[in-house]
Amino acid sequence: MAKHHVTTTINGEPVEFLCSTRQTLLDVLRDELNLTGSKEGCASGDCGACSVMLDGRLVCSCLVLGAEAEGKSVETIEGMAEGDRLHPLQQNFLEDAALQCGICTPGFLVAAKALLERNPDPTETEVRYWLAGNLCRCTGYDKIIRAVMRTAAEVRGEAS
Amino acid sequence: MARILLTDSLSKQFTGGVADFEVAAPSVRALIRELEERYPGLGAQVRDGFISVAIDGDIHQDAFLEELAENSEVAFLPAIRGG
Amino acid sequence: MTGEKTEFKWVGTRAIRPDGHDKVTGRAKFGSDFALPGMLQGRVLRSPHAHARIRSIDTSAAEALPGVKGVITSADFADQPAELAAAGEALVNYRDMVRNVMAREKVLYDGHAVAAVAATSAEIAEAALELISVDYEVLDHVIDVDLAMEPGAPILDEELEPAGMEASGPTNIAKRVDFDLGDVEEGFAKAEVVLERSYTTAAVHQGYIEPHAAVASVSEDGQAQIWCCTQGQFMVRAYTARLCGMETSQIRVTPSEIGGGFGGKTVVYLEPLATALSRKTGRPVKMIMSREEVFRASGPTSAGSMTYRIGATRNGVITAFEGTIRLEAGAFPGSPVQPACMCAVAPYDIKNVRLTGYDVVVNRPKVAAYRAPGAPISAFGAESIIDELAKELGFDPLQLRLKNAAKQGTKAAYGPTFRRIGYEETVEQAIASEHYSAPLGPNQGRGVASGFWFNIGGESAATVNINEDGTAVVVSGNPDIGGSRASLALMAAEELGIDYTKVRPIIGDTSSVGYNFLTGGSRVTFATGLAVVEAARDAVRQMCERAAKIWEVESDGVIWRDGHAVPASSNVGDFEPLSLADIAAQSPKTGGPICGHNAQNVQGAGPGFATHICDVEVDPETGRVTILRYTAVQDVGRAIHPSYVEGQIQGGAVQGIGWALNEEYIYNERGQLENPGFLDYRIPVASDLPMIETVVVEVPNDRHPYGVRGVGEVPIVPPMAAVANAIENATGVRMEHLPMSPPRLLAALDAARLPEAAE
Amino acid sequence: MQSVQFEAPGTVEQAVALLAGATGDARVLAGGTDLLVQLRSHMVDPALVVDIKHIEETRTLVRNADGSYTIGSAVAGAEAHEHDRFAAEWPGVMESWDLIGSTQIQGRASLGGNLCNASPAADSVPAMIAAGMTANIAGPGGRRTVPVEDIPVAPGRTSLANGEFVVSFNLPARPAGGGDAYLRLIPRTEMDIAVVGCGVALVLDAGGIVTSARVSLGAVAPTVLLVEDAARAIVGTRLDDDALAALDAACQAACSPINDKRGTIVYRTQVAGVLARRAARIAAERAGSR
Repeated sequence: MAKHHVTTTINGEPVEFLCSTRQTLLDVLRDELNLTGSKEGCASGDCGACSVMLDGRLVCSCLVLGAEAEGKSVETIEGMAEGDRLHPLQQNFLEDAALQCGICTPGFLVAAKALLERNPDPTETEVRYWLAGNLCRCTGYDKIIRAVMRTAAEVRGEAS
Repeated sequence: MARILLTDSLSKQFTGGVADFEVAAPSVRALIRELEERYPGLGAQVRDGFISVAIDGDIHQDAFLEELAENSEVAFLPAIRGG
Repeated sequence: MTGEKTEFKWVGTRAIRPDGHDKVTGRAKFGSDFALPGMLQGRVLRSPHAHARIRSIDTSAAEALPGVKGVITSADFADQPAELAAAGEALVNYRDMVRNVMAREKVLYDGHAVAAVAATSAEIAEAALELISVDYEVLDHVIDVDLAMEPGAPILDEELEPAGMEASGPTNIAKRVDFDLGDVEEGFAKAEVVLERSYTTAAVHQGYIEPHAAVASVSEDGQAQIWCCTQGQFMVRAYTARLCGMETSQIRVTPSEIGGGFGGKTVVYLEPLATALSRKTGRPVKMIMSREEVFRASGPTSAGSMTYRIGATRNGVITAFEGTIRLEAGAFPGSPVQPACMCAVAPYDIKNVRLTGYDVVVNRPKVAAYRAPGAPISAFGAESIIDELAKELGFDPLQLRLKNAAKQGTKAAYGPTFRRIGYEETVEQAIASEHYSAPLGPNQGRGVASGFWFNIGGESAATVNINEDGTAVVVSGNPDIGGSRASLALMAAEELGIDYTKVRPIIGDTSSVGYNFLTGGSRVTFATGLAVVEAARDAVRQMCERAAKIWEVESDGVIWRDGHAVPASSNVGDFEPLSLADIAAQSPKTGGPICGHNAQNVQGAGPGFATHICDVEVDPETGRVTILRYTAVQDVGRAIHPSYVEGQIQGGAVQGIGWALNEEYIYNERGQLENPGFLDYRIPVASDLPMIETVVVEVPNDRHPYGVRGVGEVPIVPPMAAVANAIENATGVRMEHLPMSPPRLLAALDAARLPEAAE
Repeated sequence: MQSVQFEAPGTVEQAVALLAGATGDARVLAGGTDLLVQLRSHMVDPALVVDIKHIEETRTLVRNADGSYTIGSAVAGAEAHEHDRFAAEWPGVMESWDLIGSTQIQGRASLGGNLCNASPAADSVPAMIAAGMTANIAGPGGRRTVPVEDIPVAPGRTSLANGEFVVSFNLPARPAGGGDAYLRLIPRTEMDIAVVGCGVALVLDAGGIVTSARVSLGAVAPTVLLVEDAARAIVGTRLDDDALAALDAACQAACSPINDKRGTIVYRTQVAGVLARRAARIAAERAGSR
């Protein structure tokens, strides 16, 4: 059957693409738009490596059809830094060694950014539960949680 | 004389159960020749099999060219790799 | 070698990793991120049966589907003789390997590859798989190691000849190994307390977040390029060349960024298939495993079953240890049973030890290396029985370990005599920690356990190229799985005396750097690091020679200090120091490019030891366990990049916690894997855990210029017993089987509460 | 595997017409957190997918004048959280919804989807049943309203007729002295399917006596259960130890679970009683705190 013609905004830019019904937003981002920063770890919403913002809400892009993105705004890891300036979370992930292999990192960053935009002063428990849908097998999460907490404190203007 | 330690599996296969003995050899290469002489097959196994050699406690990936001190302890172990 | 320097400018700092920006912006290219023009998508048809004979395969309908460009089966791979090669921990046999990448006479596990398709889209390739018809004769299967050893068990390979033992007929036992130290009978005769226990552990998966992926492109002249996520590009090249009947020089393998491996990417699955499909279709072929395929068809580690006996005097001297360890190899021989035996009680000075191991084939995926292969399994039992012994003797469990600790001069159960090791230090630091004496609440308990891993060196090659502007490129050959580029660059910067940011570490493809053994065995910072240090020193030697030429003095009149060539003494002359940049700028006049190089088979990896402390709380009504607090103490030799050292320790500990509590392969009665996904294969999530406290002990390895020991594997060895010991401390119930999931623990708690009901 | 038609109608009538007119399997897409997994793993092979999120009625959560709620079937948990009173008035329903998957899933997963996926382990369903929720169904024959517990009939199967779908839910006004709670047992802290789930809603009088109760259990039978014996065990009591023991026993007696990868018969049965006791206590605390 004919493909769907979908008009969206991705990382602030107007984007049009064609997709079949079966293609997920993740498939579209990676295979059609060459935005490979969002990763496929499971294709079932269990690992969070494909996390993106869809109309301001954190979702797994593997659980959204490409066709559903019609008229919506999508933000991916590729839109997180502003020009050559990293987002504070990105900077602190680097400084705090909050990544080892790095495959889960884009998903964690997108999810953590969504958290801090809603809750600028999360407790450790809140950070851990918010990020429970993002699997990391390398770090044991310790340095990721610390980097998010430190960023929150910095953004609030508290000395870390 | 270097003190040679074999695993149980190697000693069963090649030395009739002798697992701890002494050999005069200035290097592992010479030791292998000596072992082959004394226990046919053992030298070849140590040279070509998947064997790690521990000389005075240090595990070598391949010790063929290593020199041996007068009282070196040489243990032959299954090859160690890892994840 | 150590002690040359104890003050460092770069080593020991927490520099930002060179590949970091690409990884926080999504720019880094991982296995499945690579694409080529005209690329086809490949998919694999996998067996739904645990054990079946393949009568025939008909691919004609699939081949006829529009968009399908090629189909391969085992007929596309020449058979291989039985010949051993090293792959991670396991020794692989090419006869087995060719059968594992594509089943021949039989399928041996649920998920075993039987055919593969390349098509113009993934949807077409998946549709084509449904059109391949395989005629199977389903056979009885066996999944469990103990059942597989019983007489009358279904036999996987009628021709299997067990090594190290006599067999009276067909068997699933591939090998028996024995390790003996002293005289165990005499040791038990001296013992005043003897305990005997049995333990089992479930098969668990490495659980890397990135599924396997490969792109292969074979040109008409037979040259192949492969891009893939792997722990060893040279391993991929060697195995693919062998299985596809190509010469090594014809294949160029470029490793992508790798999204975790933990040993699971030390073998090939997709690469030979993609290469064969590309050769057949004349187009590049990309293949990616789904998460389900990762679980069903890529290497977990063994399930294990063990029986131990331990004897000790009342004053706490362990006099004897005896054990039998049975490990599942999966469909083909090669479980890590040897290191399991060798590591079981390696932290202890026990004069009389006897360990027997069995390598057993079962209808599961062939095991692959997983972080300290074998050691976590055997240590779970050993560290549990030692805990029971401490209780029996009335000893503090760490004091009992300290009393029996292996140290310099101890003869290890696996043969050699230890040089300087740091085990005692880890126990002492654990005892001294605030954690160890912190109060506990109701239903809470504390457990400790220790662990050991050998660490390895191995073949390593590196080049340090000095650039004309005074910067340097370090080329080495190990995929960076957890920050190794940072540690290599730190050591190179230290040697060259230039800023860390002026050193750019690159991982070469198989055609641009000398051979490197794969990333595994905790070897990269140690062994490849040593090659990088030596290559940097080679570059420094060359730069001193260049300075000598510039100054018109003898080359031994120049030494290197803080990034500058300086006269060795005032006798040489009075010259202004020449910076690395000065020398580099003049290199065309003084002899051309400056390229330091080193290649060696690195020896002398220092053994690693760790001691962990774990606090748990047990819900007595549901059997759920919460990890309250966790401390890992480890001797790392020297931490080149402390953050990544801590990260390795934390990550290893958490993988062990998952292994302890919930991870397991669950099979149905037909031998099919029931939980091939992250939903029901339950790796720990962020909310399951506390912070993982680390105590880094530094007892330098004198075989490395900076004292490095391997770090990555030891931390997965202690956690399972630490958790089990903590549960026992909280509840009085001893868990002898992994995982200690809520249903299992509640059943054990109930049995203890109502002993009559359990009978 | 066939090609799939995708439609995103703007009205209930259009959706019904599409669903009723489909040749072959037609699937309703709300949050998609189950459907997309089933599509990807080839568990379903529909000819038509109807995205109902462009229908206003499925997307709104309103508190009516009488204190009751009308909840669109495609409203996501994260959206419900943003309502100023809903989570405070029906904490059990909200927490059951919150437990469906991760933050990412929360941005998508809907009550309608969780119910109509018809999993016996669906987290929100025991809480919805305990709260006495009903579903507003639209279909070719018009509209009807049925209790939530009447919709799932077997694992993966509902009582919805061809062309029907759930448009919205009715949640009664929280009674004076009412409280609800949902608890589930999972091996980890997040990201698992319930091994057992239990929803309790009850009303206390001024003297702390339970005057009415509804108890519902998930993952212990082919469908989520409304356990009337369990409610009877605590009505008229102050939730003393004897009443809780009777509640525990009634819940255990109602269980007919299976052994599977997530739990055993013995474990599920035993834990159903434990969770019922704990959920009842929490519901009573919430009722008493008003």
